[in-house]
Amino acid sequence: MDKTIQTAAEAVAQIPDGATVMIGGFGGSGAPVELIHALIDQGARHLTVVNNNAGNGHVGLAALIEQGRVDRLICSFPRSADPSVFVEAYKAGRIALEIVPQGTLAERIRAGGAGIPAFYTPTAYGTEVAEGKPVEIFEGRAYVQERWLKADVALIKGELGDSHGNLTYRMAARNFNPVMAMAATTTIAQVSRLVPLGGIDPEHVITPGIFVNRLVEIANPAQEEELNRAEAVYP
Amino acid sequence: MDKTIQTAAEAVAQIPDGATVMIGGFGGSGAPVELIHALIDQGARHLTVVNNNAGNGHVGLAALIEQGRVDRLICSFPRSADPSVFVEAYKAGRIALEIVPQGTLAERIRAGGAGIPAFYTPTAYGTEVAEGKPVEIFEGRAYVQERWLKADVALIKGELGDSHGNLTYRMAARNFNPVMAMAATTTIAQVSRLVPLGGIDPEHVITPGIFVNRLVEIANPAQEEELNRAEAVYP
Amino acid sequence: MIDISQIKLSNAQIAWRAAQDIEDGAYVNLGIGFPEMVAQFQPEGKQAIFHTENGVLDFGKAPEPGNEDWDLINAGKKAITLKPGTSFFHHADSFAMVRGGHLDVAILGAYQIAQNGDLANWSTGKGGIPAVGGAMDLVQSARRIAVVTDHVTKKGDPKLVESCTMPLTGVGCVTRIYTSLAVVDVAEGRFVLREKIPAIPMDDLQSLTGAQLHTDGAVNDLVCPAELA
Amino acid sequence: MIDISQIKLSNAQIAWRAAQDIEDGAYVNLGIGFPEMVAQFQPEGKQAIFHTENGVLDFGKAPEPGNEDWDLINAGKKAITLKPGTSFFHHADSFAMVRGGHLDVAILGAYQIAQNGDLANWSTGKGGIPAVGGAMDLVQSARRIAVVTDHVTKKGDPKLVESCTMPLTGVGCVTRIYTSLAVVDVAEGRFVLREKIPAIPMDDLQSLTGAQLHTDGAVNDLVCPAELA
Repeated sequence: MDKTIQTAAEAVAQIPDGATVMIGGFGGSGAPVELIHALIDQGARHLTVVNNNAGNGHVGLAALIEQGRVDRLICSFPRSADPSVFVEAYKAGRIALEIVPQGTLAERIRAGGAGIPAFYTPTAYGTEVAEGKPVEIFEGRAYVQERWLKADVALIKGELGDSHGNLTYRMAARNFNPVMAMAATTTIAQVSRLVPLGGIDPEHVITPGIFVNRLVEIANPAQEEELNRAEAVYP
Repeated sequence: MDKTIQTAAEAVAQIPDGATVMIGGFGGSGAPVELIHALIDQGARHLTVVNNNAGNGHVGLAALIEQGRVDRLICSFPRSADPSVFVEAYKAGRIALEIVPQGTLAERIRAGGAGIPAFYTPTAYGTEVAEGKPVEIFEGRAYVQERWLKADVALIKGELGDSHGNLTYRMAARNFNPVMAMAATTTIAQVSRLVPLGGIDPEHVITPGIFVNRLVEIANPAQEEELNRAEAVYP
Repeated sequence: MIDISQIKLSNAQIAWRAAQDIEDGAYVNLGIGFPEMVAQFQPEGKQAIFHTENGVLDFGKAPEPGNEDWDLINAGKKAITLKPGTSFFHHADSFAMVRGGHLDVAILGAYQIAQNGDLANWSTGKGGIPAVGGAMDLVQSARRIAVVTDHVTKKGDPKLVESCTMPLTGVGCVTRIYTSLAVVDVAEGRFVLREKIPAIPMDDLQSLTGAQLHTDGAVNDLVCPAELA
Repeated sequence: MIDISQIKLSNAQIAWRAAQDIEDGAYVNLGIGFPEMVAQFQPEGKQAIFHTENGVLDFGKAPEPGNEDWDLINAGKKAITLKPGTSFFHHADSFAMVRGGHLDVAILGAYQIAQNGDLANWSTGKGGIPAVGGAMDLVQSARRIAVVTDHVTKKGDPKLVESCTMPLTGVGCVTRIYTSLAVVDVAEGRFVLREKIPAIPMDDLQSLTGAQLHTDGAVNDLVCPAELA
């Protein structure tokens, strides 16, 4: 069994039009920039994207939106240093937006991966974000029922990876990546370094290979923050 | 801030009669034997214990039950190589038993730690274990509503620990320990080795210190399986 | 009626047959006891990755006696070993793998299996101390739920039945049954016979089965290595 | 009416005052922007441990410019640093800390706070693009929810109000408000004035507040280090 793929282009080749795609990262940290760019090259359209943010500058998720490929975005915080691509698309009505509180977003994704179709949270009770959602009282306190969130594909960024798909992450670049890996039918990881099987201590594996379908080594991956400081544009 | 305590006796001194106590471990692996024995010495009675099993032989949880200190046990699998202590107490009506499927038990504990008062699971739907529980249909499939499980105290066993309570575990001794650490008002950890703050790589911390209130070093901790092979009895 | 004690498959042969269906690269959970034996017969060239619900994925075989580390065990509390690719995780993550549908196959034992796929394998319902473990989680969530079992009870009663009389582990969950006499699928509320051992006449097999055995295409011979008998 | 622009506390002074209430050993989350400033004023001898919802606990100060590692950032996407005791975890675990009530204090900014503790701080409700981030999770779950804010808006309208007119972030959640003029608790549906700056007369403070200010015992002088002005 070897889940490694040679190129980012091959790794994303099967993603169809209309797919729901989770994309890891919090701002630029942990964003799988090379996989996103490969998806731009690949051409799939009418995507629903799940990400904490809405892209920054003109690379990564912002570039995918700029190319008109995202019909709908599910996120918690569509702001950044330069959110102009998303703002323009949103104001022109080219992209739909579902705002989800950040912890609820993370938990809905984990629930998708963990086979929990719904759960209750105190978050957003009494706010417009919870309008229309079932409310239940437990021990005198009101909670909102939230539903799981699953995806056809997750694009994630790891640090080390082995041929079975075991992964580690790098510092705060971990963020949404491990839970998204659980919640997608097909999880595609880019890793900074492929190591031989056994090259990751069993105690240090963060995402066990069962959650990963394909992985590709992208040595020295781009850091979105640095691309933006250099005013990079993709493609 | 220093959460370390000198002795197991001091670590468990405050546990009151009637407390709900989660005890980590799966069979003997990960069972905090020294903390349980300190709790036996300490004398608290009428405890509700949450553990995957029901003790084995005459040490650890079995010894706590044998001393008549556990009124109620919440577990998934009250069987072991030598379950005679539990079996006798149960048949004599001295201990109440709530059987919870193992995955539901783990998820209820996690929910307690994560502020999720209830969730839905396919597990046990249509079985007597789910009788009386709310059922809801999501996307055509029936799910059972399960409630969070919290405790006054969690007794857990780690491998390395630092003064802020950051913990690692040893192999399959991890099991229920990290989720129980999240779900108790007071989490008390025994660790095989205290290390200086910074002695655990931030990437390798399994239980961040926020979930741990007190920890005590027990070098060369007893392994329940070995105690039982030696036919040990406590006290 | 033929005396099945002379012709029925051994547990090792049943386990061998179940192992033949495990796909290359499959993630597999084996129940405590008899089902654990399946791991010994994974065919050459097809790699299965084993999950144990106490938090280990991709583990190795039992260690030599005397080399056990009791912090490295499976759900049956038997010692296992590390191998390249092993990972550890906590119980909630372990059952996220289960409940989230990430396992390809779970193989369990059974007291009774109903033709609609209901499984009873956790309690005889006759008193005693109930103990469910992870079975109720596994049977509702793995992609394929296979059972390995004798075809009949020790008393000779059918284990494949119209509807279970013992407490259920899960409803409509079993997809394939490997017995000491046959391989039977559960399909659309019916038992569909796929294979039977050549030595048993069809009528006898039916009379040892508590519900109608249907066929859907050929019934193949169930032939297992004789050295496992 | 007194001209408050001359007497009101600076943001640094408000942050300093909020920091004085953080207990030794407290786990603290600071909102993006102004609340982040609180970390600079933690009193000597009282150690606070900071949590950032993107998955870091017990982190250090900002690095020197040029030494940023953009994989090591806080929720405001600003670079932070490691220190002994730091740990990393994923987003679901991070919000398990939040939602599970493991944080002692969260300190946030506000557009409006109602006397019942309702908070509006995520959307002006005037169009524009909504962005809630982690605020709705934090305000329902940390043990204490403190707000740091100017006492009035830039236009001079009260921020402490009878009931919020802007979209809510959370209901009945705020426990203490540190403003540019006063320290106000929310207790049993009322604003209770604890401290005010000596320079403002009580009547003027009330007129700049959109709901009744109650007292419950002494109102202390709110005095902050002058060098932070």
